[in-house]
Amino acid sequence: MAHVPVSWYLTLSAILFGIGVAGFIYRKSIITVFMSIELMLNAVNLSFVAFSYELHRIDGHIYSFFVMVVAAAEAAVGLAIILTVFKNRGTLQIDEVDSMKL
Amino acid sequence: MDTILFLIFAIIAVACAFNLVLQKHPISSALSLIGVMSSLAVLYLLLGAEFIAMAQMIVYGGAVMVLFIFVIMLLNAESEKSSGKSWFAQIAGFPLLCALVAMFVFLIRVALPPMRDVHFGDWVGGTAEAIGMLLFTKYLLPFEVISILILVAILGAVVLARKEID
Amino acid sequence: MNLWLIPLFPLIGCLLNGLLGKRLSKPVINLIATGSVAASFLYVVFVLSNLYPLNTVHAEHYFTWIQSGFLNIGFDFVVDRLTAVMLLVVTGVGLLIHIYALGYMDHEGGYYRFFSYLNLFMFFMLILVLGANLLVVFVGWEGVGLCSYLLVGFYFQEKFAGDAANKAFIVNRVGDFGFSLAIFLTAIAFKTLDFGKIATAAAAMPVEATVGSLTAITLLLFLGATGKSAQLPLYVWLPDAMAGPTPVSALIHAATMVTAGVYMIARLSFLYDHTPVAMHVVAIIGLLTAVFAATIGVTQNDIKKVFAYSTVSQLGYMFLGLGVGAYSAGVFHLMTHAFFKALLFLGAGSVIHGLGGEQDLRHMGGLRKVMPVTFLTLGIASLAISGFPGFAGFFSKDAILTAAYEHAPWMFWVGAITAGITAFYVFRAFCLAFFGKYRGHHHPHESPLVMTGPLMILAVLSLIGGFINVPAWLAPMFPLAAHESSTPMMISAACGIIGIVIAVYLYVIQPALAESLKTSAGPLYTLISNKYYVDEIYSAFIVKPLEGISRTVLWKGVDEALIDKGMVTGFARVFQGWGTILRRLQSGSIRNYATWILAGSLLVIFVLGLFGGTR
Amino acid sequence: MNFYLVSLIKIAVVFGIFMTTLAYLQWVERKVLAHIQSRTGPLRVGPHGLLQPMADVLKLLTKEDLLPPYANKVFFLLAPFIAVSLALVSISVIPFGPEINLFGTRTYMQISDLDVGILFILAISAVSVYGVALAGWSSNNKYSLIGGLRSSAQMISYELPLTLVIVSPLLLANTLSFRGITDAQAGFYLGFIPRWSIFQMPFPQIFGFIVFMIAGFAETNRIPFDLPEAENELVAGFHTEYSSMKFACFFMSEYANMVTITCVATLLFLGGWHPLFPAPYSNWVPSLVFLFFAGVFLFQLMRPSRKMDRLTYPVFAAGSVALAVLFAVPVLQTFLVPAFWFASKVGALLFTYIWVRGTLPRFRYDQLMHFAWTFLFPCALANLLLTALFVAVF
Repeated sequence: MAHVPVSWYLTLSAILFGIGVAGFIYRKSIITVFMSIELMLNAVNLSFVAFSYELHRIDGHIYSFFVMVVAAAEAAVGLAIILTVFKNRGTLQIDEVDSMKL
Repeated sequence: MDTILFLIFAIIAVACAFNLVLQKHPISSALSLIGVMSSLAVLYLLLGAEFIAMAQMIVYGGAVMVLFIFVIMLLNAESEKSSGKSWFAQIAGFPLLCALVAMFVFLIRVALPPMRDVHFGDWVGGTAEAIGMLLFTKYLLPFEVISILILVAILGAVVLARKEID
Repeated sequence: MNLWLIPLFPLIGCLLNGLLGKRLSKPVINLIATGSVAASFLYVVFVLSNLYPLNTVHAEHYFTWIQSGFLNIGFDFVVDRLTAVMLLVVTGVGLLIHIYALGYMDHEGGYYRFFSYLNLFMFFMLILVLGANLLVVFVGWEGVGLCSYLLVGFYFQEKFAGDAANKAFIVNRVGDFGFSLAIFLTAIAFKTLDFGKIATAAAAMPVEATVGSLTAITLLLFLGATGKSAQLPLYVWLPDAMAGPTPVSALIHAATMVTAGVYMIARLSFLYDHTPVAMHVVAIIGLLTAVFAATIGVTQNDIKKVFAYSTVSQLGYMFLGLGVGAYSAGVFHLMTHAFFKALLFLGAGSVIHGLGGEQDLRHMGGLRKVMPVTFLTLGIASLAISGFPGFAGFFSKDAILTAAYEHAPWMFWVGAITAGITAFYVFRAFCLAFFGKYRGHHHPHESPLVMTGPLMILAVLSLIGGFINVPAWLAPMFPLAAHESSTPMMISAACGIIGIVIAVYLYVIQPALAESLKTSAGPLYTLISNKYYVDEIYSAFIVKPLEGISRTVLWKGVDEALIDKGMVTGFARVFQGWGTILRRLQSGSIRNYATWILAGSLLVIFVLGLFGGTR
Repeated sequence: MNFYLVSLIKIAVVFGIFMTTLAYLQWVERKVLAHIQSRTGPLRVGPHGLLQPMADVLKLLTKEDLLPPYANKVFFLLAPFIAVSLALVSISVIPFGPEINLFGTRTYMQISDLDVGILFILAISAVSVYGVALAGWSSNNKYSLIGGLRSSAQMISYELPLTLVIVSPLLLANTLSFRGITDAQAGFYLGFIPRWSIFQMPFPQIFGFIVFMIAGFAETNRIPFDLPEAENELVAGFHTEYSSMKFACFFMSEYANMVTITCVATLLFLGGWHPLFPAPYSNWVPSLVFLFFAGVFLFQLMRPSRKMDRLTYPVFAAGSVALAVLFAVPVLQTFLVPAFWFASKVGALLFTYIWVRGTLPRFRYDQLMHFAWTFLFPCALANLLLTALFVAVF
């Protein structure tokens, strides 16, 4: 049975991150874009944990813990913002929300 | 055993991630994301990070994604329509994305030194006790700061939500 | 001993009155203002009685203020015998003037503001006196300058008050420039600013026969002193500073602040002892100022201006004393001068108060019956300043003139004649105010007890102040010279008496004669009454050219063309241009932004990967 | 291979007992409720309606499986599956007894001894809201949607006090493993007061236990917090559109959740399998209890209310005596007695659930949220702070 080196996990993390970026760029619903961000954060967390295993140190776990906490805070505020945007504009299409320009 | 488990859950994760991006409806995307997170939790367990695995399920699976689903249901979000805007993203997005993934793979395959193999149970560093010890000694200040951040986020969410009522 | 408490009380008073004064009632303001100074005075008495013989220097270190390279400047206070004299004079006379001001300022607007400033002045003056190194002294030095500015411009609604305040401040800049240069030079030469350390270092140095670094330092310090203490050529601000309220003139521009220069030179006497050239300059400038200001004083008609020029003149005496090496005599005169000059100003203030703001001598006269207390106390002060035997001024002026005689007889003769002129113009003013017929319109009245009380105390001090043997007290610091003859003393006393007699004769017995003398003197009188046209000369040679340069080169050239057009507008143009190009990037589309972020992070990863991001 | 074999046996045993419990829990509930309301409850199928659960299962299996035409089919099918599988999975970390010797292998009376078992339970309970929420949303029915929304909001809100209050016994026990927590509650004060968390010094968790139970009611959507399925306003809430086995799945998941939460309460607060009495006596308590039951059955036999009783009561009595004998065998005592204590504690708590259902009315929705955030949450926080303080000081 073949062994799984840590780099496989990192590769998985990179693939997930790439998919997350793709979601961010190509999806048009604010909520989906937001979820793509969460996907990217998760991918980064995976690499943190993988590096932790490689180094046999748990500092990486702490970082991913912090990432989770920040993600939770971000979700709370972000979704509140989405609610406000929806209330004010009646749309969740990200391209419709473009008044912040000259 | 390690390989099989890794492959199963890696494939699930990637499939769910693709599903997230490809699905038209937000709620399908949300469920796919939950799938990604759950399989990642299993991978964390394989990597000896049991606390993080459980935290992943509780925080992401239990709190964050429930919020997402709640909001999606509340707003009854529809499928998205395409628009002609964001020309730069349409044109440059894909090449850049390919470059990014290529760069990552290059870095992991070539630039990083060879890494150790993962054997489930070989190293279980991420116990709650170990993480707690580190969190309340070396990382005490970031921990407190992040607590304040959470508090601020709660206040922000409350303020934004209150506007909703007015 | 917690010396820091001494300046703290006035500071608290200042803050309380300044921040809350608008809401406080008058009695409370009075209590805070005078109470803080009284507390300070009592604490000074307590400290000094504890330290009494004061044979050694009592120093206190509070914290390291500046630590930079070799320079270690602490926030230190020090008390020695010289400081003791100054502390008592400043707090004592200050307290009396504060009490006096309660009556004088009773009807004025900005009551709390006035006392807040006055307390702030006390705070800075005490810092100046207590400071143990040049920088702390400089803080006090600048602080009192600020307070002087604020108080001279107290009636800021009047243009002349604002102008006078500006003049005082700007002229002092010149002196302070000298002072700060002196501080820099000291730091370079001695690697410290501490008086004690400078003294030991200076003692090891040879006396400079010609000009050297010590001479440069002392001359620059003296430049500072000429600014603060109104000596030639920077005296011009002091007469104008009379625009402030009279208690201010008494406290700041007669008794305390203007003597700061004298104090500073006495404190740094160990430097001056090594620089005969600088000593010479000090003596000559002092003497010239004394004569110069005294002659101007003869022709002035504003009672406060007369006394202002007299202050300049007396300060010249003090510098003469310092310059001829009689530091203790200078400080002695400083103290007696504080008593009688404060009294003169307060008396003048009492007259002005009684006449409802009238300051012109030509509109006074015959007030001795209406204002007996003022008459008597002002008389004592006039006798004291004239050097009438037995009064305070006699002893101190005599000490200076004796020392001058031993240094160079011609200086003594000039000084003695000046003493005569001093006696003449002081009694001229005195006689014009209190004798003859009343020539004014306002109904005069005696001042209240709160004003006459301090007058009486100061009168007593002017009477007996001469018997306080300050030179003996300061002998450990400034060795006493043996008096060889009493001739100079008699001559100067005689000069004073002659001056008094002439004044009384001209203005009481034969008033018509004075007028005819004035006309017969003709051009000379015009010259002197216009103060030798010094202000006009300054205006023509310094102020006007400066204004011209400012207007043409600095304003039109540098400010408008270079800074406004070139830098402000120019930069704005550049960024505007870039902005028009770059704003196309800001499409408002979040997805575009995300793509840009992606591109940027790719670049970062790429660069890191190329240049040492990995091992 | 012993490990896998033992694990399989344990899974089979636990699953069997668990499913039976779930089926009969419903029967017990109906019976108890009936008696509270002075009715008799199921009586027809089997003696005292004992076969009623089987009949129910048969009925549900044979019912028509309805699929609403405008429902989102995938999620509509997925929701009950998620609900029931998550509800069943959490039993796997619950320990029922101490370490025992099974066929020469030392093993735990527990499917899997996870170091972070309590976190696992929390994770599963956090995720289990999706079943309800998805069911509500995918039914494309406003009542269902409201039920689903209420359920998500309610479960998120009550999870906070629940989690906070769980931390207090963890502080006393200093571990996250259920086994460790239970072991920390072994022993007695003064020889007779059990060291359970609710009695444990320095800060007895009685208060925390009450808060936990209240939050538990809300987490399992039970009366008085069963807003997601409030029948008088929302028809049947999130499962209005469900029928047949899909409905049964929701039903089962609700009872499974109930059992899980009472198991957790038992382990955290009531000392798990540790007996109420000190060791030598406590081993004989089960036998005595069963003998007492046998006595009751025999006593009832003297005054049979129906004809069937003449047959059933002797059987019940004989069964009880057999059980009493079984519990008296020393070899079996090692694992039967702890299991008995565990089961009786869980049973008592389940009875409380049913009792409350029979007693209390339903909250209004705003009252529910208000209660969670302004009363229960501060209470849990205060409990945690006090516990931490006492633990730190003593």
